[in-house]
Amino acid sequence: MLLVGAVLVNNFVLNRFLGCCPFLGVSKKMDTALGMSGAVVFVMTIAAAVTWCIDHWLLTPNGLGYIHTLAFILVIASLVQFIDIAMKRFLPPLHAALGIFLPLITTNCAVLGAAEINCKQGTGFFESVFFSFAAAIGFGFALVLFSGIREKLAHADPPRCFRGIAIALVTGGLLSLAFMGFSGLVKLPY
Amino acid sequence: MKTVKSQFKFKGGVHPDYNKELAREQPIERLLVPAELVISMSQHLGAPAKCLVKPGDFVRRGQVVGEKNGFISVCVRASADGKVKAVEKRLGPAGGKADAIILDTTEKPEGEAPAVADGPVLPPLDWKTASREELLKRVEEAGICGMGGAGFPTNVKLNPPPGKRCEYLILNGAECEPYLTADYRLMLERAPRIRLGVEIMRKILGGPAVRIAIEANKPEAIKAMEAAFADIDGNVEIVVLPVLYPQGSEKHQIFATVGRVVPEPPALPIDVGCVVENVGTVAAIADAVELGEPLLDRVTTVSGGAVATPKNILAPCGTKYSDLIAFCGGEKEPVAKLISGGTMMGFAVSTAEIATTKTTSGLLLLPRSKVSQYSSQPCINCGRCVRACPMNLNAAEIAKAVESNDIKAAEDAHVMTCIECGACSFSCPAYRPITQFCRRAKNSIRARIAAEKAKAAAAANK
Amino acid sequence: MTIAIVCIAGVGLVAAIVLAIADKYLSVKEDPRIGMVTAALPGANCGGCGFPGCDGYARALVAGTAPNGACAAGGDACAAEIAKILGVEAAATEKRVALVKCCGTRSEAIRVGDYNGICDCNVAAATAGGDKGCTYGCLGYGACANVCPKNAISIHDGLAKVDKRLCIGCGKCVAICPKRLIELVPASATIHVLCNNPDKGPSVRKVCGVGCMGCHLCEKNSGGKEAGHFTFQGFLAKVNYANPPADAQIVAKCPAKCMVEDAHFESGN
Amino acid sequence: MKPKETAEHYILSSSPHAHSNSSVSRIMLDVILALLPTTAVGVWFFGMPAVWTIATCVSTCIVTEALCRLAMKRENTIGDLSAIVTGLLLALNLPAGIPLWMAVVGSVFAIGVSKQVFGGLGMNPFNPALAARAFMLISFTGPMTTWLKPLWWKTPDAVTTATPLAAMKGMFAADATAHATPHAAQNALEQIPSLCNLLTGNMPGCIGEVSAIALAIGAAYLLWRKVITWHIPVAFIATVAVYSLIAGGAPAYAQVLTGGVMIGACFMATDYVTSPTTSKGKLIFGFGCGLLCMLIRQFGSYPEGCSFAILIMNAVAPLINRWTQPKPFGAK
Repeated sequence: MLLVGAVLVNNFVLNRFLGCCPFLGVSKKMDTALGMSGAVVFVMTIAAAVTWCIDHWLLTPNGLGYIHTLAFILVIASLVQFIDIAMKRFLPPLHAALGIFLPLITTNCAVLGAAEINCKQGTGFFESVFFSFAAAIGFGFALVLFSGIREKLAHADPPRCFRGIAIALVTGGLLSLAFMGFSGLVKLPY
Repeated sequence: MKTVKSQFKFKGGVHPDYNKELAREQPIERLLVPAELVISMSQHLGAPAKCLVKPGDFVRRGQVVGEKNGFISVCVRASADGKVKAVEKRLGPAGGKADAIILDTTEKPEGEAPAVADGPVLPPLDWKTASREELLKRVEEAGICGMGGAGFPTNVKLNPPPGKRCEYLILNGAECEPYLTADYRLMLERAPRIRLGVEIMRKILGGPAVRIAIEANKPEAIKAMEAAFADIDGNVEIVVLPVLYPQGSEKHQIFATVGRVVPEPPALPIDVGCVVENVGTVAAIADAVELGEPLLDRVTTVSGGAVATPKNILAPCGTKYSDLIAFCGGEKEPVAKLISGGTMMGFAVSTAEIATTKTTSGLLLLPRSKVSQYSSQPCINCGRCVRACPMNLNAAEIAKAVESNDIKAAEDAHVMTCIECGACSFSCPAYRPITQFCRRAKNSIRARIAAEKAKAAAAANK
Repeated sequence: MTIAIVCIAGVGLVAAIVLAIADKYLSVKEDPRIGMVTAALPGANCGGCGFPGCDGYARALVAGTAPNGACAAGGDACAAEIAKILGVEAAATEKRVALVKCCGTRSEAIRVGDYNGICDCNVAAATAGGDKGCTYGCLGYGACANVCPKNAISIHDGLAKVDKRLCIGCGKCVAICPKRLIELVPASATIHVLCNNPDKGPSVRKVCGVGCMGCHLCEKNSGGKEAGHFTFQGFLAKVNYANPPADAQIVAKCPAKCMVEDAHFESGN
Repeated sequence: MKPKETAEHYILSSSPHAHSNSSVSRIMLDVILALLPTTAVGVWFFGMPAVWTIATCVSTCIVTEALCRLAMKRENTIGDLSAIVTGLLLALNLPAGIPLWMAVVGSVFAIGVSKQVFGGLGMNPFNPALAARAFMLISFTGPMTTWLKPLWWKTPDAVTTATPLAAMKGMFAADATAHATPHAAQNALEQIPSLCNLLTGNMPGCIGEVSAIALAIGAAYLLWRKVITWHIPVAFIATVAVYSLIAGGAPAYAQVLTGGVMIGACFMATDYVTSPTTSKGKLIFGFGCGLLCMLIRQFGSYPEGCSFAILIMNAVAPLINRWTQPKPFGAK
């Protein structure tokens, strides 16, 4: 239920409008979209685990809830860097597939957003990780869907002033309109 | 010998208006040698022949004027006596330029009696006693290539590479192209010749089973072939194919007759044990062996709504279209499109000064009312081309990819398997030139592969 | 407040240390030149060079599988810098630009058919040899303009024209033209023969009002055969770009009007 | 001096030189013809308001199409009749009594935002009529769910009424708690029109979605003309039926015959541009539409999920297309 809720109903991109930058940036080709989705799922899940630990054991005990955004940015940024290096060393094939997307995720607001939502809701560790994982799947799902449409749009011939990102935004809007249909499908606690 | 119905139906295909009634009842007529012949060195698939004569030379009917130039190539013989006026690059029907001999047939070779029109050129062979090699050599000497349209050198086809055996010899009498009736008339009028050709080819190929494929809309041809083959021994069947374009395509005919599927290029029919030959080619082989008559003339259907009297004409190779049209009484109404071949796969040409070749099965003069114009409307994704494609390709995707210059995507969509039958463009409600898009993709992929090969060769030389 | 600063600083410090250790012990050794070349490239990741991004091109350059100078965005300066890094000389050649050797506009060259199909020279040429009477001439369906990475080619009055200032001499148009009538010529050359038809004068005249007839007048006017400013292929004059003619007077004297001074269309913007 | 040219040229084009004579405008005309019975029934049941809505949508679509093409400086495409189809489909998906200015806004959205912005017919990723309907449903929720009562509807005193869909939605829940409140389930069942009314369309709803028989006649015509294939409608309707059998609630026939399922399956989901091309893809597409439609009906916050389901599947169509590419003849 949580999975369906996070993937379809409260889709990060289409309902919360988080992570719009990669949504528009890397959705031109299906292959890159798949790579990006993989990278997001990977990073978001790990980031959720790490940020939960930081929040739960370091910030909250010290009454520092108000600076968690700052802390998370720092942690996520260095985490991505670390994953990048480690992956290059130990999992070269995976790095070849996801590598160029990793630096892009450093500043992905979806990752930060998931961490924020988790700590706001005060959910448990596994629930947080799972929610982040599901949200990332939802992000990836939207990204892949969108890239499919954009590949199709590559053959379209819109008026000159709408070419490129403008038409992508219109499409994104319509896609989000379609996803409105899911509203109420699953009642999430948040 | 028995007649059976085809048990295999391929996916896709279309039903164009056949319009065969225009020329179907016209017996084959012989055209007298016109005053000028244009004999191209590139009448077949593969390397053009090497021209052996120069302006001012006199040539005799049947004399070799173009030498076989490579493995996939055949020789070219003069179709009539005459004097070489010039040797120059001439436009062929397919749009390419090749060396051609301009022959003035009003000037005969000096000091000799005028040649007999149908005199033997090569010594006749007794096929029963001649060896396989002798017969193969004769097919090669006679300059025979596939007369259905592609013009693949027949001696190459009849000589499978080592390790491959021909199990089925398939005779292509489908003639699924609209308007054309040349093969049909040939089957009616020269059935015994075709039978003789089959027996010779059977000997060359080591006794394969024979399948004669004819579309169901030609009952007389089926009857004529049944009569001619009635007393033949061995595994011979006439397979009646359902009326469906492109039943005459090699791959689809193999599937329809024996149920075998030729894999994607570069696989050839011989890889599944089949050799397909057009009925015209078979008759030409019989002539070449029994009469010693090389391939010098062929039957061409002149038809279409704008010609005065549609006819099936036996004309020397190299006859200009204008001579054929004049023989049919000229134009009945203004011609909007002149097509060499049939309407589905033929070539539109810009002038009637182009000459016939060994592969010219038809010449169509279409009036304005029969010509549909292509447009640049967008694809509406209706999927008719996908359903029509006999090769089961996603033609719409390929066309869209090529339109936005994405040749790579077209290649990924298997555009190289396309046989350019035209079923997609035929069925497109938006009148998009889908076949031409495929052709464009294939051309640029071939060019790229050739460039890569050249680069690799250059690198190897360094 | 102090705790906050300490915490953040602590987290940052830990992260930094971990990263530093990771970088030292986990990083994969690469040819350092790859990084240097990547830095020298513009970093636009335009893909114009045919490689996936600047990084891909840099790797190919270092591996020696790609020619230097394929980066149109970076231009000569970039090529020179890369040459310095790789320790090879940038090929010191004169700038070459594409020249379309045809001046048979719609008003001068006849058409022999109404072409109906895709707007692309290669397929148009495969359809009965094209709709232009002269089978050597420019069809004007823009295959060259489509492949030009710099948009230097445009179609005017049924003819492709190259803007000399935009052309980078990559030769893509030369390869794509089905009539093989585009040639790379030195940018400094100003006198050109804009014809590609080697046929005899009368047959050229039948299809085009401005086709070269091979009358050799240009050769005579520029000092005769010995001067060597022109070569002939059939009945077609060709400028010898190794030794180009300098006297612009011969242009006016060309009876076929297929000779021009500075054929390069300049778009003015 | 230009040499002399022959006056008449032959036309040069690549093969084939024959054509099946089908055309885009003929296909669109077939769709319009197929929608006529439905339109007639809608007008018969809902009277003049329906006529006004249809006329407004169709004319606004045509005008918008013409203006867009004019603004884009492109060839006018009214002749392909696709704007009329969009206008008609949108009108048939609206309640009869909707304020006309809303119909105008919806039509402009359909043609302007969801079709011409992408370059016109063939380029739009979403069905224009459905996108406009979804847009209107979200923007004007009230008027979009205020149903005019058809003639002969059994509650003669009210001008407007609820659709059977709302009742059926309750039945999913009612079914689950049937033991506790058998009375409520019985009540809900009574809200569903009789099978006869369901088939003829004598029930509240959008102008065009009420009469199953008229829609079936139109669909049969399209199938006979080979404008559509059976895959999408059959997969769609079968999924809806099977789902409602499994999930319980209202009877399967009622789920199929009410709301937008019939018009959606036969006319909206079969829109060429926004559905997959291959047979396999079409089956998947139809299945997805049916499943999403029922999910939204059962769990979603909107009573009707048909248009949203098709819109979402429109978005998935490129993916389906990509993964159901036909295998070439002879390929391994």
